[in-house]
Amino acid sequence: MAGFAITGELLFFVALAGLAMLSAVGVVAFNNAVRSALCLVLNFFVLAAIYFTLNAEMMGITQVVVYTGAIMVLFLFVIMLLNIGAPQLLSDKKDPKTAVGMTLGMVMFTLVALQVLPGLMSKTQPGAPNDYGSPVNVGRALFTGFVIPFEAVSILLLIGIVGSILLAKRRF
Amino acid sequence: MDNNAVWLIILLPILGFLIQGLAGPSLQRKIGKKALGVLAVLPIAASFVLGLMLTQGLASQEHAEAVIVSGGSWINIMGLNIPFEWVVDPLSMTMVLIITGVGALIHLYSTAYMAEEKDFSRFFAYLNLFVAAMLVLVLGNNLPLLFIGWEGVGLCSYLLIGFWYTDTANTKAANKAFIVNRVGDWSLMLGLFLIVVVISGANIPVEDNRYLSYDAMLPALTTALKANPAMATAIALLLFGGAAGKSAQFPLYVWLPDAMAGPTPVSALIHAATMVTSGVVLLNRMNIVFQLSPTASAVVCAVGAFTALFAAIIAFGQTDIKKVLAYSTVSQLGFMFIACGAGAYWAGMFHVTTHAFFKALLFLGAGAVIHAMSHEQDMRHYGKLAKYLPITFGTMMVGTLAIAGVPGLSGFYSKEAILGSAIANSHAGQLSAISGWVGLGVAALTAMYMGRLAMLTFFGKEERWRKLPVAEHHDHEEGHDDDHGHGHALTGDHKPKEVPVSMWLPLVVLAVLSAGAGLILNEGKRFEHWLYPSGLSQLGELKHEVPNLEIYSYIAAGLGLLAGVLVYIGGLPAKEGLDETKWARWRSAAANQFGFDALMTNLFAEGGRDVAIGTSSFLEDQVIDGAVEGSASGTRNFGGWLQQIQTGAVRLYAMLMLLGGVGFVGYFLFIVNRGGK
Amino acid sequence: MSGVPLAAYLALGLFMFMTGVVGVVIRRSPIVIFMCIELMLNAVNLTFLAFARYQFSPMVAGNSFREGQSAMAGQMMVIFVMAVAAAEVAVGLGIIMAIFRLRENIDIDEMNLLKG
Amino acid sequence: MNVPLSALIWFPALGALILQLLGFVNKSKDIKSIAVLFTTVALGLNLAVLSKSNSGTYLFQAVESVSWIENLGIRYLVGYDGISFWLTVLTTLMTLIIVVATPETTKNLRGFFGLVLLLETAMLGSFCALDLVLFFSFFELTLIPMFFLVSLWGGPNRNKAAAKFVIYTFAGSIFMLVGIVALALQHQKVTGQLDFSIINIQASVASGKFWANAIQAQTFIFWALALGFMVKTPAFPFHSWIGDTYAESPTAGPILSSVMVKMGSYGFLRFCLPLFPEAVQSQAPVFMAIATIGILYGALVAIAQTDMRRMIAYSSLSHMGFVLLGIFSLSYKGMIGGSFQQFSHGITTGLLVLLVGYLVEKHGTADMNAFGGLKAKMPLFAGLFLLGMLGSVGLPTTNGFIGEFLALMGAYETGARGLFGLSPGFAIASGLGVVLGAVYLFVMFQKVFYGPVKVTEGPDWQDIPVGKALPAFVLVFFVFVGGLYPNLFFGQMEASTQATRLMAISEATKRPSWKDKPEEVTIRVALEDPMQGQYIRTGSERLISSSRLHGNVDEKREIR
Repeated sequence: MAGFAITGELLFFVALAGLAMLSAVGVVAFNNAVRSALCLVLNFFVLAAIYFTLNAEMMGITQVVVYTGAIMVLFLFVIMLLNIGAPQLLSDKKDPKTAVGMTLGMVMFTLVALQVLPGLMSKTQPGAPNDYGSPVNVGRALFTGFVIPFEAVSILLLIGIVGSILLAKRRF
Repeated sequence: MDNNAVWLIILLPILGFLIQGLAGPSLQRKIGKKALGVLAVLPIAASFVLGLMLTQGLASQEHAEAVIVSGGSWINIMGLNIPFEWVVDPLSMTMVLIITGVGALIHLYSTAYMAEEKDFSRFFAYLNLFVAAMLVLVLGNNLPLLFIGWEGVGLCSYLLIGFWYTDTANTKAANKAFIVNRVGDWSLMLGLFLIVVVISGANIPVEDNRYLSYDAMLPALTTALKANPAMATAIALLLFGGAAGKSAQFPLYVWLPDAMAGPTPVSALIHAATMVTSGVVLLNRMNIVFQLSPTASAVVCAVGAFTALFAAIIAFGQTDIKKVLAYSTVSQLGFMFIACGAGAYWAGMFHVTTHAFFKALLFLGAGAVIHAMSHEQDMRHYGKLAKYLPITFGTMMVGTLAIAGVPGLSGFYSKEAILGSAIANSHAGQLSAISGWVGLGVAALTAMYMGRLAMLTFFGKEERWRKLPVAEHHDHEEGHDDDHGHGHALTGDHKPKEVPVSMWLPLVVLAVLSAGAGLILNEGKRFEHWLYPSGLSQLGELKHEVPNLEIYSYIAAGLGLLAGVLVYIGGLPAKEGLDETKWARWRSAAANQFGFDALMTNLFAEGGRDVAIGTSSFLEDQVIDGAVEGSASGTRNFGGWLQQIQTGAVRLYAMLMLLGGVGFVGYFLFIVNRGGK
Repeated sequence: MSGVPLAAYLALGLFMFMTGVVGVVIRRSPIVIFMCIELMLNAVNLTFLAFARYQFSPMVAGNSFREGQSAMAGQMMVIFVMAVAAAEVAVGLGIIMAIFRLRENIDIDEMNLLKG
Repeated sequence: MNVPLSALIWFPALGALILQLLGFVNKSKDIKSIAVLFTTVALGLNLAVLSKSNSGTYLFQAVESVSWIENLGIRYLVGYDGISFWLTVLTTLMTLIIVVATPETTKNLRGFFGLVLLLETAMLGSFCALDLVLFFSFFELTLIPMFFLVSLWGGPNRNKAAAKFVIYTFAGSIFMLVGIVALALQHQKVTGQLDFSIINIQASVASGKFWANAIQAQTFIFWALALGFMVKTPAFPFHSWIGDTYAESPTAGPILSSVMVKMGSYGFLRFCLPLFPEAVQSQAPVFMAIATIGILYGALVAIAQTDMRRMIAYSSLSHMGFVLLGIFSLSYKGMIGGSFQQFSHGITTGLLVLLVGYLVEKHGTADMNAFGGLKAKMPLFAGLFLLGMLGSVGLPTTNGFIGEFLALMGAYETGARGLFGLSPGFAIASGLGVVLGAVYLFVMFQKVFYGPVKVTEGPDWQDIPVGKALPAFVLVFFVFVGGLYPNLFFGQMEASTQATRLMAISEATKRPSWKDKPEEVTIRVALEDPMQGQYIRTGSERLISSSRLHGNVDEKREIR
């Protein structure tokens, strides 16, 4: 446990992590879809903050813009459109699947955590340079070494746009 | 005479076939049936003339030596060479003369007999092809060439029996002939194979790999078989199996009586004079093999004698004039095989020759009678025809007396030769002598049923067809183009007319030959010396001197004829055909071949078809295809069962995925990791 | 500079991921299931970034990566995941809309067109 | 003219492509003319390639080798020898016949001819491929066009027939693929080189090193390949696809199939015999039994059929039995007879199917009970049918006789000498198949052409026009050419057949090899019989005349 000490940073992280965990549980636990969505928004914000603690500024910004700004708005929009305010529509009946699913989830968590995490506890010092997440560096990487995947993703997005328009049209 | 003329002998009939077959229908329209008929007869006659000239050349030599005319190669691979090659020797030339001579007469006869037939050219095409195939059979210098002719005549016989193909019975008879013949061919083919195996297995050099050519094969085969007599028996029996099929020996004779469904000239040419004798030709060619195997010779004798007797008895039960002659043919063929079995191959050939004359005569005469009687073949409706058909009557009587063995006519000499050598020789052991004595009895029977035939047809107390109903309107003169003559039944008011000259001329010629040929050929053993100039010297001297045999023969022929005349002089015995007399049961049994044909039909035709249908519907459809279809439907069912898991509930899928994930992770983290440590 | 162990980030990622998985299994609303999928994707993103920051390895594969690029590769993956997620959400929500229009109901248990 | 072999192989496929692209040609008559042109050119190319053939050698000729998948040792390796010589001719000839005989009224003629041409390429490729993977690719490529030909242009049960054909054949091929891979791995094990070229593998086999420590494996790999070929041939009991395929295909189907089944028997000759000598020797009795059962069983089942095409299908089983019988007799006569029978079966079956197809086209049925007395109305048709039938029953002077005769003789000879554990019983029983062959064909002929005329109404009951009968005339011509002058065919086959035979039966180091130097190529004596431990000298062996060989001829070895 060398190099492991309770520092301010750690406390800050624990606070953020707790918030993220709570909001994640909230997404699953709330019966009302709107509440779930709001929990998810909170979760995304917190994650963006955590990205900043990892010095990945660019990613943090993108997280806010793309997820909370675009995707979550889309979610809320759909919820509104479908008028899923009526709780009976989406409220879940009690179901054995709930218990089984939760148990399995916990088993899986325990399994992986016990096996993977202990070995990595000692790793507290970052390896990457501090400015690795700056927009400059990310942009340079994106347009040099990763330009082909980047372009491929742009095509994917285009297809996604076309597809969603096609799906949204009333008559085919 | 250049021996290459032998090519012409074969090619002329083929040319005739091509003319008739390809251009026949249009020629028929342009130049008419008469001219077409001449075109059909000419090639055969020309071949006959050529054959005569070659024979002349051969006979002028002191010792007639076989000349081999070689042509191109047919099958030529490493280790086996089968060329097109023809042999000109006494045996082949004798057969050539019979085939083309009798053939030409029959062709001539047919031009009139078939004059009203629409498919005139088709008939002559088949007939010419038949002659060609027969010539290949006898002239070919190797067994595969013989086999070409062998199957070729089978094919022509099939086509000619089924000539009037709209009648299902005819075509079934044709099929039967072809298929039964094929059974014999199968045996012959195996014989061929065995010959090759025996020669090559004994390391005997064969000049130029001509393993199956007589001149190269026979010496080698003799050497090989002397070392291995068991093989001689095997080869001989296989060859005899082929001969029995073609020459209608028991039990493969069943096709011949049915083959009478064809036009009568066909019966004369194919089923009496030439094709059925090819078995005897084969045995003559391959006589060395039989000489080396007394066992096989004994079998040949026994089968020949049994067939002769069996067929003679059946002949008594027949009322169809052609069927009587058909069984008589089978019976006479039995005689020829007795001769071959006894080692007197020349006697067999002698009988082939005389039989060709008188049996062709009898068939053509029967054809004339049938022609005169509106295609009625049942002797029970004949009687007292002698006065209506004087020429037919006269010539047929010559034939009848010849086959009955009346001294001075040809049949007497050839039978005499057969019986004499069979009784005197011990080559085939006791069996040959027994066969000889049986043959003597059969000779008496022959005289008797031929007497019956003559009495029923030409003599008697009444003209029995007068009892038939009178036709409401008779239009005999319109011909029978469409119905092939079957539509005009014999009626009570029928007036038989003598046949035209082109039909009675062949009868007269054949009658002269039947009467005189025996005496001339037998003079000073001329025929034997012609066929076997040096004898079968290496195989021992042949005896055929039996004391008093001539007297026995006189008695047999005389008694037989007398019995036939006495029983049937009054025409049909009152009760013939009815089953009240003590003989009726026997007669109907004989008419049915003692159930043998029915047995064979049930066993092989019906039984075979049942087996085939059973195989097809059970083994093929249920078991073999069933296994395939079953595996297909089994897969489908298994898939259907698996399908039930696919509930379509997405969350269940997710759950199962999670379960799988847990299992997977658990397996790797605990089991594999542990194991690794 | 940081006293936070790598394991802490990974633990958070794992927890969020498992929460998402459980959500997918136990919820019936397709929209919520979608949200849970987003949750899982974000957990993965977090893991990527954590490794990018801590596991600085000089070389990844082949010669096409310059030193230090493994850190960039992690971020790149995150960007691509986000792009894919955006596309996925756009299409997925479109499908949900289409289904809703068709059936007036979006209970996932009643969608069993996949039933064999 | 020097035409590369690949030009021949790929030309039909190119033609198929061009035919699809010529969109402006719409009249079915024009489409047919173009297809006839392509197939004629293909036949011409074939003859041009073969005109350079050297009949004295058993080495592959016109060999082309291009690297294909280098890492795995797979090459595009094609060439021909005496065994594939006539099969390529059969392929191009029969394809031309099919295209000429296809009526212009066929729907979607363009697609139809495209598939036929594609199939031609696949078949030619199979007969010329010398790389196992390349062979397998062509072998499987035949399935695709055939599937669509049956399933789009077939009879009422076409879908089932097409699926059965493809799945059945494919199931057999799977084993073959396993065998091919195993063979290549064995080659790697022995020489360190992964190689699918049969020339290299056989060279290793000939030296005796290849199977030195893998006799067990040899039998297994042999059977894996043999299974694939048996399904294709078809050999009893893997034949049940053939009835459905013949009965439900368009007329072109069975004709193509009658060429395609040769890929099975060809596979035995090309791959099984040279590559698995010990296994072939030990399994020969099994295959002789299979062949004999196939001959008799096929004939027996054919007797019970009422559908003419189904009957011809089972007769194919019977006739291909003779091919197998000849090949596995491992005697020279038998093998050359079997090879010849391949060719003659293609011709006679093609002829019969063509004629039955004409009846089906006019009357929509091939049920023999629906017809009767056709001879009176259609004499020319009946005559052609009779000639085809005579070829099929193996009447002497037709090509059917030569093949059956030599195959039976070879089988009898090996059996009588007791080599390879064979007995003459196989040949004797198979001979009965010749008798049964006459039964079903003649009974069918009697039902359809003889007897009273059953149906007289309609304008269709007229004779086949001479123009339509033209393909049939060509085939009849070949029936008699094969029967009267078989040497024409034997000349090309002899060297390769004998070499293949010696590859299978000689002792390890005495085997000929496809890697022999051209100047050393000799064919040893015909009756040489290594199994007996001596060379039989009969004074009759004929070496292939030395003028036809490269260089000088070895004197025949003599052990006395």
